[in-house]
Amino acid sequence: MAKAKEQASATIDPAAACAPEWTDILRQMILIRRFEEATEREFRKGKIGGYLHVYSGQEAVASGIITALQKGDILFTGYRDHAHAIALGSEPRRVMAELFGKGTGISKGKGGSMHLFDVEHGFYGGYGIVGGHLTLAAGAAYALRYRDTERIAVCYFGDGAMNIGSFHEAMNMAGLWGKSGMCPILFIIENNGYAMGTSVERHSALTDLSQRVRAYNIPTEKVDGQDVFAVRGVADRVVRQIRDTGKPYCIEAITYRFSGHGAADILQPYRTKDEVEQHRHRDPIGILRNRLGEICGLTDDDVKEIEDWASKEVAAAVQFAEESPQPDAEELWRDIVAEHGPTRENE
Amino acid sequence: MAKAKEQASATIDPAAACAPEWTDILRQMILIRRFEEATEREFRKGKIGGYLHVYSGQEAVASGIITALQKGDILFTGYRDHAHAIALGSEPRRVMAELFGKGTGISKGKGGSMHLFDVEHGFYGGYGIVGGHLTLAAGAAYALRYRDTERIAVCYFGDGAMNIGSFHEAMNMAGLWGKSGMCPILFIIENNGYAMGTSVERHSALTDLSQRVRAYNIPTEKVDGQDVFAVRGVADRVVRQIRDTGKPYCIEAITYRFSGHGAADILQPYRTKDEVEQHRHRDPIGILRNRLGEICGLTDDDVKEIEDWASKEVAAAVQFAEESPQPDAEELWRDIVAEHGPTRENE
Amino acid sequence: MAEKTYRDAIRDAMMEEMDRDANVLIMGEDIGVYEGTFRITAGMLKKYGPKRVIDTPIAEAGMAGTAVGMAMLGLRPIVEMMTMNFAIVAADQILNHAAKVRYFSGGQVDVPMVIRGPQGAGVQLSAQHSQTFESFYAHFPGLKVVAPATPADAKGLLKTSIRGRDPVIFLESAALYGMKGEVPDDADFTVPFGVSRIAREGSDVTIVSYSRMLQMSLIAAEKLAEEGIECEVIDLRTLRPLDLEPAYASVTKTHRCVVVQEQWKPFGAAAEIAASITENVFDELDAPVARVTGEDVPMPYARNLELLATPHEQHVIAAVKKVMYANG
Amino acid sequence: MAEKTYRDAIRDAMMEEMDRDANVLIMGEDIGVYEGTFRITAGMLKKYGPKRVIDTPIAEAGMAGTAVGMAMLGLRPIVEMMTMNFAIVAADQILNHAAKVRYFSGGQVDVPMVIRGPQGAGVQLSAQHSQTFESFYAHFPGLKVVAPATPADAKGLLKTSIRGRDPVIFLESAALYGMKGEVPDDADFTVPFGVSRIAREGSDVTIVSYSRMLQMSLIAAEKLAEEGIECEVIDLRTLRPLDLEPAYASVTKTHRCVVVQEQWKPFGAAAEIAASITENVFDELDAPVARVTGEDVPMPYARNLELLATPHEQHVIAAVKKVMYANG
Ligand SMILES: Cc1ncc(C[n+]2csc(CCOP(=O)(O)OP(=O)(O)O)c2C)c(N)n1
Ligand SMILES: Cc1ncc(C[n+]2csc(CCOP(=O)(O)OP(=O)(O)O)c2C)c(N)n1
Ligand SMILES: [Mg+2]
Ligand SMILES: [Mg+2]
Repeated sequence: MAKAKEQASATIDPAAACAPEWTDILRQMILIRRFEEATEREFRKGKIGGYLHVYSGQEAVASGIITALQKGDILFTGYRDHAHAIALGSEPRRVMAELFGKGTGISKGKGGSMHLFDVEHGFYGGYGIVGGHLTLAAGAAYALRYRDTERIAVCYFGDGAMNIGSFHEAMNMAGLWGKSGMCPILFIIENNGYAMGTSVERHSALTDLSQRVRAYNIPTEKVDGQDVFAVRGVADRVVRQIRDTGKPYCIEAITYRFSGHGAADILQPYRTKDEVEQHRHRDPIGILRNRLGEICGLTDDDVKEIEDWASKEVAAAVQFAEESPQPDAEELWRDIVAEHGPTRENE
Repeated sequence: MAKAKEQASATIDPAAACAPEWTDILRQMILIRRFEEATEREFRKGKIGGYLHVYSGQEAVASGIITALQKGDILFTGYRDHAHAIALGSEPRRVMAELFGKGTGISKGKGGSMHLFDVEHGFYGGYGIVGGHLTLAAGAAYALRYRDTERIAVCYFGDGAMNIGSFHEAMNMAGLWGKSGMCPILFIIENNGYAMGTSVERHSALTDLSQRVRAYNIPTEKVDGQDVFAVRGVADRVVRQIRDTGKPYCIEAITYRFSGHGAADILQPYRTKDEVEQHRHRDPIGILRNRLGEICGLTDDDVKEIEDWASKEVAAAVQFAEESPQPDAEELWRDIVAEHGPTRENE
Repeated sequence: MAEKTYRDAIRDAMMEEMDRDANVLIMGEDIGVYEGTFRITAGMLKKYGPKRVIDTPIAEAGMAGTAVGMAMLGLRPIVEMMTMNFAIVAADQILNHAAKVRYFSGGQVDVPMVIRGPQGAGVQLSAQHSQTFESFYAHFPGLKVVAPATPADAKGLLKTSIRGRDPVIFLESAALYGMKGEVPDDADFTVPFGVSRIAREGSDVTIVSYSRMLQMSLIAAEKLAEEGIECEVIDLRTLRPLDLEPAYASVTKTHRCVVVQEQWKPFGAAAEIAASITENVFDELDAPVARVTGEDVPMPYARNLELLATPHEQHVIAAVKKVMYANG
Repeated sequence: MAEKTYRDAIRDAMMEEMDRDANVLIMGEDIGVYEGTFRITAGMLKKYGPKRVIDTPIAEAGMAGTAVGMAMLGLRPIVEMMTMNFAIVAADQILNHAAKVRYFSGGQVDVPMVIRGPQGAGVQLSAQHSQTFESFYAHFPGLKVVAPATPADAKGLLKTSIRGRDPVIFLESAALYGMKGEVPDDADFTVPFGVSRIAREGSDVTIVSYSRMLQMSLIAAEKLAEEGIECEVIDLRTLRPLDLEPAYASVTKTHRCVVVQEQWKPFGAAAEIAASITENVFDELDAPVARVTGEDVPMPYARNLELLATPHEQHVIAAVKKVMYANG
């Protein structure tokens, strides 16, 4: 991590460290944390069904990258996708309504937790087959450049997704297309150390994951995924570079998931309580909060104000979801093929 | 190639260079060449159907490795598989009969050129889906060690096969299993510069193919695939190592295909006649023959004798194939599931 | 006999066969340390060790393909797919390799392997995690396709699968894992492939089904019995080989038939079953064979929509009345 | 009108659409420099350049998956599979992604893409290279499945596929590439999905088929006509959507029906067609719908066995006589 740390400080101008933006990022990360805590509560109450994968502990990886993007940029990720939607600007209440399976949800209640979509904010999903979305993202990046836009694509995936064939095919094609500047994409490895209950050491022959990406001629670097300053620092530089060159780049964010893999992962036989405790000392929200406290004089009251705001936001989201109607029965037959849906011009 | 060359001479004891074995290897390579020439003739005559992929120009890659194996070792490869069968000891006439679709063929005429099998000689096929056989080979290697045998598996594949997902999954699993000595397998990249009409530069983001294999924590080295001394030298060392450790190893053999990709590849718009000519100067048979001439006094008459023998062998094989009966109609219904076939004990 | 859940019956079958034959091993994602997302493999790593209980990376094609290679060399691998939805990633290894290598090798290899895992709608798993695959696999010669409806069949058919010499697609119903039933203790209890069973006798209408839909059909049959309609319910157990003789015999008696599946209707398993029954006992039929199926839509997440997308008892009841021309 | 081969009709459709819409592009293995193994794409790289005619690595999942992403962003990618057998490697990208993303996104994206390539038995291509996939894909809601039997339909249906907003599986018959037929020149000539056509009128027996088997059925029909048996031959053109109305109408006239497919019989397309016809016009049928299919075996290499494995005119003729109870 040392190397990553340096880079971080190297890339962040201390003066900028107190820009109001950082407080906004703290707000966002706290909002995401509160949101995820609420989803776990509502799942236990039976208000949320299916599979539920929360992001607690990894907030800096979403916020550090996504706040560095521009309007028009697009994002793909897996099923652990609530944070990405919120960071991109989706309304928390419509995300919560989606998890409640309500017609007011951002995917009309038809996708659920694993399939959040908000195209208007650049969120192209939300996929449940591990690694399946990487090829989609590479193709989307090609399309952005094919139309001579400045837009870029961002594709998040987990450490475990790196072992499936579609990861390999997507990476090689992105590397090839990048040679002619036709693949402006930022790949983000959310390396939280585990694929469900299988540690990186047990699922990856080569445990240095960025090293694996070099096999595709795609430049890569590691970053401390708990330090949003570090993540954002790398993102600012790399996003600019991708936009300029049309070539892919990969960031391996070393992070940790505080909750179970999914809501059903109670026992967590693959890790010790102690290990989780250790990592909680490096809570990305705590790290940012302390940094802003030390350098910029952020007070406990300021933080309290943010936390109250976040709690209210989330409570309102839950209430909205609760009170929203179920999807109309006709929705069952809509959106299967074009005829069933409203006609829409391709962008 | 320089590095590979050194290694070769480094690993081959000059004294051994004139062992009669080398003349046998020359015989084998000439036999394979004559055999492939015959298959191309018979294909044009319409005696051989389907797809036909010949090995001319790559003989040293099959002979240099396979002659280093022991009885009991097993081999998997793709559809360009005639040479491997012959080098493993399959009867040329039964291989030719298979290509003729006759009941005397090594796969009873049911597999054809792409699906040669000769389990008795350790040949486990013969597969038509690019890259599809790599996972099979990795599993077979696991099985060999699971039963505490000393046997190893060898898996050949082309440069183009490295871009498909099953390559990636097989390599990572082999790398993982190798950590506990449970995957005694030798991967051979037959890098002949092209996947059908697509050059390595155009199909692989990173053109240094061995470098790609390092992403799986599998040691790799390049060898001059036109120099059977070099190939055999590496093979002797590496095969021993795999047998001892139960860990995978990969050899990238730089070679060249003299004929078209398949019998239908007449125009070859992807390469110039001149390029092919250049490579013909490095004919693996010529290289071995000259070496034996210079160092061991092999005469033109000796070579003539070998060539006549090979031609006779191949002519006899063609005649045998020609005269063999078609498979019985009942064969259509045999070998679909076990009930339909003769009961056989698993080994 | 002992009361067992469908889940425990599957685990017992695997462990008994692993005790019996050292060539049997199991691999899958999170089946060892994690003990399985559905806990089917709980305790197995501890008992058999990592050489025989292999935690794999997320690589379904790798799992299925390495299993084919192991099987060709005489092992008897069991591959657990976390859910069968993920096995689509391994389709080439299953359909182009496992199913065909015996044939194109001219019979030089056996391929004794089992790919097993849960399929079907759960509760709000949405479109990528709620599919059923019996027709998908049963179309391919070289495979065997099993879909047990009871704990006893789950155990007996899985043991037959493991002891066999061919690739078997063993389709479990996640919704049945908790279901209890009598299971023979005999360590050599097996259920043969291609032998359908009469799950309920009746004289008015023949219902043909398998897996979870068989259980639902039995419930519907009980309700219909209260109205004086006696259904004969036939459990196919295996889709390939497919034994329809009992169905033909039953239809010869009832002259009416309903086929029940969870799959989408178009090109689903019920089409083959209905077409074969019609081909074979056309003159016995007093009404066209009716199909009860899931709705032809990707599975939605919202619970109200999901309930509309899946077949229920009332659909079976309505179909039975339809073939009796007894509707409304 | 002009005489064109099925091959040229496909190329014309693609080039006309690429001329018409800059969002249309094509990718595949060896379609550019090599000009395509079946030469469908000959000349396209030179005309449109590497940005629109993309030679890909051997990565079918990558091809299909990147196409989905391109389509979601408004391009109209055409993916050429060297043969559809290789598309099995991309099954997850097609079945779990292309077919479902519109639905689970709540209709936020269109997925205008075409996956096209040849399928079916050639001459001695053996088990991994001789398969047909219409029932495989047509089972999945969200896809459209096309199987043209003539050059005109190949062109008109492909143009409809490219102009549409959904993922289309366009199944070509390699055996028909050289077949000639009249093709309208009109650059806006298209053929709608879900509209079957009567390829031959007749009053005695209805034959339902598509793609190459439709052509074979027409030859059989001519031979039967010599014996005074007039068959009505219906070309389905698309399997999803599936338009059986003309078949129902025809059976109402002929009271006899034969369905012809190249696929393996179990769980093949003919099962759905036969089951639907029986469900809808049961009372009109004087005989059970008969199915003519390939033999239920992996395709053998040997020519004599291959000929035994595939359906031929005489099988259609025998089936027609069977449903007429005119055998032997
Ligand atoms: C192809 C496939 N196989 C298995 C699964 C089941 N599954 C869902 S998440 C997961 C673990 C993924 O781990 P990782 O990629 O590291 O992401 P993380 O959950 O840690 O964010 C698995 C095995 C799946 N969804 N898709
Ligand atoms: C999955 C798949 N895609 C495409 C093909 C068609 N195909 C057969 S051989 C080949 C080229 C393979 O090149 P390479 O791996 O370098 O082997 P080589 O032919 O050069 O020995 C292709 C594309 C196939 N058989 N399987
Ligand atoms: Mg992870
Ligand atoms: Mg090659």
